[in-house]
Amino acid sequence: MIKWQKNMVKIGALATIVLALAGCSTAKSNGSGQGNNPGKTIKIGVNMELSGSAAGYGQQQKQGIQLAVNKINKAGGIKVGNTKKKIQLVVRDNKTSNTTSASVAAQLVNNDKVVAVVGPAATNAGTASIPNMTKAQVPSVSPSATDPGYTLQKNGDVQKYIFRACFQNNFQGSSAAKFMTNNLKAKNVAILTDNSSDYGTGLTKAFKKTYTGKVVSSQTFQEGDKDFNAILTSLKHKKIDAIYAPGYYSELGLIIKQARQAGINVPIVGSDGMADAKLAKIAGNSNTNNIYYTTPFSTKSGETNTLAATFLKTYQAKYHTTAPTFSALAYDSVYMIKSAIESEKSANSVKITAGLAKITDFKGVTGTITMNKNHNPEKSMTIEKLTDGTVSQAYTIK
Amino acid sequence: MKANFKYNIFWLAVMIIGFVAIDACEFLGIINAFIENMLVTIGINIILATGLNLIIGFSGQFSLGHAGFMAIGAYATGIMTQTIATPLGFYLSMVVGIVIAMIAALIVGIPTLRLRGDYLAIATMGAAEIIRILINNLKITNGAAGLFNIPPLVTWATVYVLMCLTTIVTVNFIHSRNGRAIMSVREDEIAAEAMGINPTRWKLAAFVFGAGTAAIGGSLHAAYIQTIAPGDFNIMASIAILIIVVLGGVGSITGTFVAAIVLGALDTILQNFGTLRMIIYSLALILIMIFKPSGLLGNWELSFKRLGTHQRKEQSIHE
Amino acid sequence: MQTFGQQLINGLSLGSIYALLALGYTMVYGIIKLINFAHGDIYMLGAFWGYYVINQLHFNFIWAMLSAIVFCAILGVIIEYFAYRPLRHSPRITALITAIGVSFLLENGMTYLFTANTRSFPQVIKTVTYHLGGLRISNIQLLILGTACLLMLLLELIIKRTKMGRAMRAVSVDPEAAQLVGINLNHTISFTFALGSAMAGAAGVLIGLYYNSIDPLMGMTPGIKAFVAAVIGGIGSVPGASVGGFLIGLLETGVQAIGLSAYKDAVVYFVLIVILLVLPAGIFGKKTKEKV
Amino acid sequence: MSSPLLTAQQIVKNFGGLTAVANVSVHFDQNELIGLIGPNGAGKTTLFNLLTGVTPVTSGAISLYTDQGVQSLNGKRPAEIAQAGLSRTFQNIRLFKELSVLDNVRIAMTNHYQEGFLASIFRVPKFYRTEADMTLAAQKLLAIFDLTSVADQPAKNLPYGIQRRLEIVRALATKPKLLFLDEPAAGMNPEETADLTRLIRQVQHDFHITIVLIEHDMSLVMNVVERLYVLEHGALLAEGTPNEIQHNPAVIKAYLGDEA
Repeated sequence: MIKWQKNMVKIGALATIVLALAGCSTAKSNGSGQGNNPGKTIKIGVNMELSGSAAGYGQQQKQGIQLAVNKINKAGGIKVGNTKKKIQLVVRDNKTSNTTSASVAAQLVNNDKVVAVVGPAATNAGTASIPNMTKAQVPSVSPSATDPGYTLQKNGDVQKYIFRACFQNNFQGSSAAKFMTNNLKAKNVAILTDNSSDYGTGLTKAFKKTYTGKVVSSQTFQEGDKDFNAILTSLKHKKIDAIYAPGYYSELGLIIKQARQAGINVPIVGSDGMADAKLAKIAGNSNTNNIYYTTPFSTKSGETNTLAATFLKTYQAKYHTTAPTFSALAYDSVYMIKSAIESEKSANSVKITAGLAKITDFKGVTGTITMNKNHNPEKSMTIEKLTDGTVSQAYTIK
Repeated sequence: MKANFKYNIFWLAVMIIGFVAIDACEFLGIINAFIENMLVTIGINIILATGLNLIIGFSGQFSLGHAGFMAIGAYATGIMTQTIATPLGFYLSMVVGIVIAMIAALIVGIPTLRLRGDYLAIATMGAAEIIRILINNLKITNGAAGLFNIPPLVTWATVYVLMCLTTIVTVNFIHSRNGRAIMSVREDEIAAEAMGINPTRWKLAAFVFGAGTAAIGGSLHAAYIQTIAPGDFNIMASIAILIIVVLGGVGSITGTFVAAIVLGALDTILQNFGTLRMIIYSLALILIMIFKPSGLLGNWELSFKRLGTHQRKEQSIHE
Repeated sequence: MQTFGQQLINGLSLGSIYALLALGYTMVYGIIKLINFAHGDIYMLGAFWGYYVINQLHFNFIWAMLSAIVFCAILGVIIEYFAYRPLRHSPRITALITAIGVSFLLENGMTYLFTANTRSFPQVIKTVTYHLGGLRISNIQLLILGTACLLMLLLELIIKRTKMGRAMRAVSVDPEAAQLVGINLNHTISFTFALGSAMAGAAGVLIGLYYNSIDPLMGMTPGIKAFVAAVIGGIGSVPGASVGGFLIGLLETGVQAIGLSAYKDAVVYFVLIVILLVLPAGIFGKKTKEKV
Repeated sequence: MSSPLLTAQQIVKNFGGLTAVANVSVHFDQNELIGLIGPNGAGKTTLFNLLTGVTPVTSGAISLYTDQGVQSLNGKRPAEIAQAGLSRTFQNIRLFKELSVLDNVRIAMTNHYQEGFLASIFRVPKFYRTEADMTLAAQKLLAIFDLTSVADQPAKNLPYGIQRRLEIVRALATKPKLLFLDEPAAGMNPEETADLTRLIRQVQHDFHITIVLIEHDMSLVMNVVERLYVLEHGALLAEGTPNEIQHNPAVIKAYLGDEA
């Protein structure tokens, strides 16, 4: 028994050492705090969903990024002060996993020493990368993280190193609500939400907040669902003037198809996740009537925006399809970084961050962008109408 | 007793040396945020897989719902540390997570644990999915958007210490009357029952214990990654933990360690292969299973006791 | 009433899809007790095969389907030969992990080769919607329903009436004893995989045509649901798989019809657990009691 | 006569339409050695299963006489019945194959050494003491039956005869009042059977327990038992001393009919 007590003392001593060491590791300060600097080239990281459930969207964004980088490099690179430096892309797959996204972010900023990151596509993967981006003082621009809180800290302050190129949900959701009341005169609507990510649920929340008419029915679906007949049949005999369905084109295409086949012909309004030529391909052109969606990027905008026109043309030439919104947003993300480097005359990551925060009247494919204090781009929104599978009309919303 | 104590000190020394080594590497800059991320992921996976190995390897119950209990721990931490953003708050939330996960395991386990083999697997998978869908539709969990900006209350050291603690507790549990009773149920339920061992009770004990450790893993995950969403805890997440257990060797805690480290390192290295990463990963998985069907270590266990068998004789003489 | 009738049609048509997939699961499980996780991915490959032969080689629907059946059957045999056969005497959990590995490989291999983008399936049969007293049903829904029933009968016949079917039943009861009476184990198991995968191939083309949308991950969710269907029906039983499939289809439809779409999967899993508690071997499963 | 230990009154077991055990009444007394014989399919093992709770009885009463009075075993789970003092071996050996011989015995002692969950997890000194006591008791038991040399081996590695012996040791480790042995000599050669005969006598003598034995080997049965029950087609055919049974015409008829 006495021996046992003696040993207890020994354990106690060891435990004290362990705790002291633990303290030592946490007390260690975190580097000098100057961010990453470029070498011969400007290294830009891509933290993207290239496999897993969001891979379809991630791959489209990667295409947009590559298009932008090729174009910049062909013109000699980015002007940093007096020299021109080419961009070197470091593309890494985060598997649509939040844990991996954090790891990819750490690798990009610590090992690859990139000066800026484009991505991730989804809000959750994005927020998982924030701690590592912030620690290394490297900015990231997400082409499609739409949660209003994405660029904000818990106390409401802005996340210093986090930017996005897309609209946040509140703006799109409330715009859709206003549009449905004012333009479509819809008094009774049904809502069909993609319930598998923040995107659909966030838009629905914002929509419900603004919409003044009556929400007759609010139903949800999951990403990967293919059969919506049950929900649509239950809506058929309800008196509804329109359907608000925030989600992505893969599911929305099927909803449109099955709704029209079931004889539901009311307008269906969605969000920029629908803005893809594949929507009409999946739904079938003859079914794609009376479809509206909010989008920052109109394929019609080529008529007024020359940048968009060239983008659409080069994209078509390279990938043989009409450029989807995700590619356009990712394309703009790269150019926003370029613009920040040029205005700050430095490709140091902290400087780029400052440059990104100061972006004003940046001419992009998805519109003229001004970064507001919460790192959300302010740009005009378009609502497109599809008739027989093609854009027949575009409404601009300020 | 003296001999037992010697082994315990030995293990303690191993743990301290491990800690000091990581700490030194961190201090010297050999371990940067990226490697640390990998190590923490491995540590959390070890906690999760050790608990699952107890259920699958030692009690012989095929559970496919581990991620559901992990989710409970993660959300307990995610929600509670929003208001109590202190280390104490974290530990409190972890305890709450463990308790809720254990209660959930009781509710799930009491009816389902009488099922056998694959039927149990599919039932536990269903239960975990029900947990995830509830989280996906609740207000307090912020639905599909999940929780982010969770305060960073966990360092690699916390994960390391908790990994050691859960492993010690689990191994102690296995190497006791309790563990033997659990293994007897795995070996032969009817015979165990004839020896006065209530199979349902012991299966449930292992299941609930495993759920508790899963909750610990979940809490650490939430506080380290600082972002959680229902999608993190789907069927594929349960399968990822199962893969570690089977790859290491069902019934070998040492194997779980080895597999978690091998897979963690593999996953990190494959990060350099872009879109090929998952293809290489799946090929590696198939090949390891074909050439090492009983896992990397089978049911072999690292034991200092066995390394010094002469000491065992000495011990029995003393007794 | 009309809505109810329409929902019944919706449920049956969704159920026929699950049933088609569950048949393949149940056969493979019945014979080597392996949860063939890759089954859903073989279905995906069947759909992609249909997509390519119709688009590139301009096959008509019948040929596309037949060739997909042959393609998937061969694929199933190959997968069994390389990935599962070496593990026949290993713990079953090892084979399960290998099956998961094969599933990952097929999903990610296809993502790598053909990108993760959703594709629209060529509409080789024009959708015609029939109106029957206010109810709508399309020719493709009828086609799927018909095929599911036909394949089920065919399977039942093969298993109950042919020599190979007898061999399959023998192997499923006792592989060792079956070998002793001169049954070639390898051939029988290969045949089972061919048959199961062929059904997945047929399902791939049919469902691709019906929904007009295919992608490399399309097999994941239906695969798991179909497995649940097979378990509910009593895994190993052909009629059980069909009944399970239809049950899940009707259940999902019913839950969505009453406005609980957010909980549709939760309800399915809940019913699964309840059924297993009442009937531990599923609806048509045989109860086995251990002899003491 | 000594006082009764276990009685079964008019127990019936139906499987579907089939009556496996019909109206059987038996009583086993303190420190008695009883044989249960009968042709194959007579319902001997089923009777064991009914008495040990593996299968529930359709009707009838099973009562255990303890110091605290009479206790009904109807509807009790096998584990509870085992804890009440009934232990058994199995016709087709059911050892914990992957576990060591020592562990097989220690598992059977589970209910007699309360360690406490927390004590085992935190390895307080009490845990080591209990564990040492338990191991010592198990080792003593193994020594009595000459199994010390194989204590660390997995049970599956033992030869058949030793496995049978280990099963008996394991059953004894639960400290039973009544031990059921289901064909302990099955598959043994005459020499091993002779050993077993000695063993059973020794167990009864050293442990002061009641032993009920199902056996086909008549030399063994007639040698060791004090009293016999004969079952046929699920019903009790005869009861008596070995001598009485050997001269019972009904039994002779049943056996000759069976073996002819």
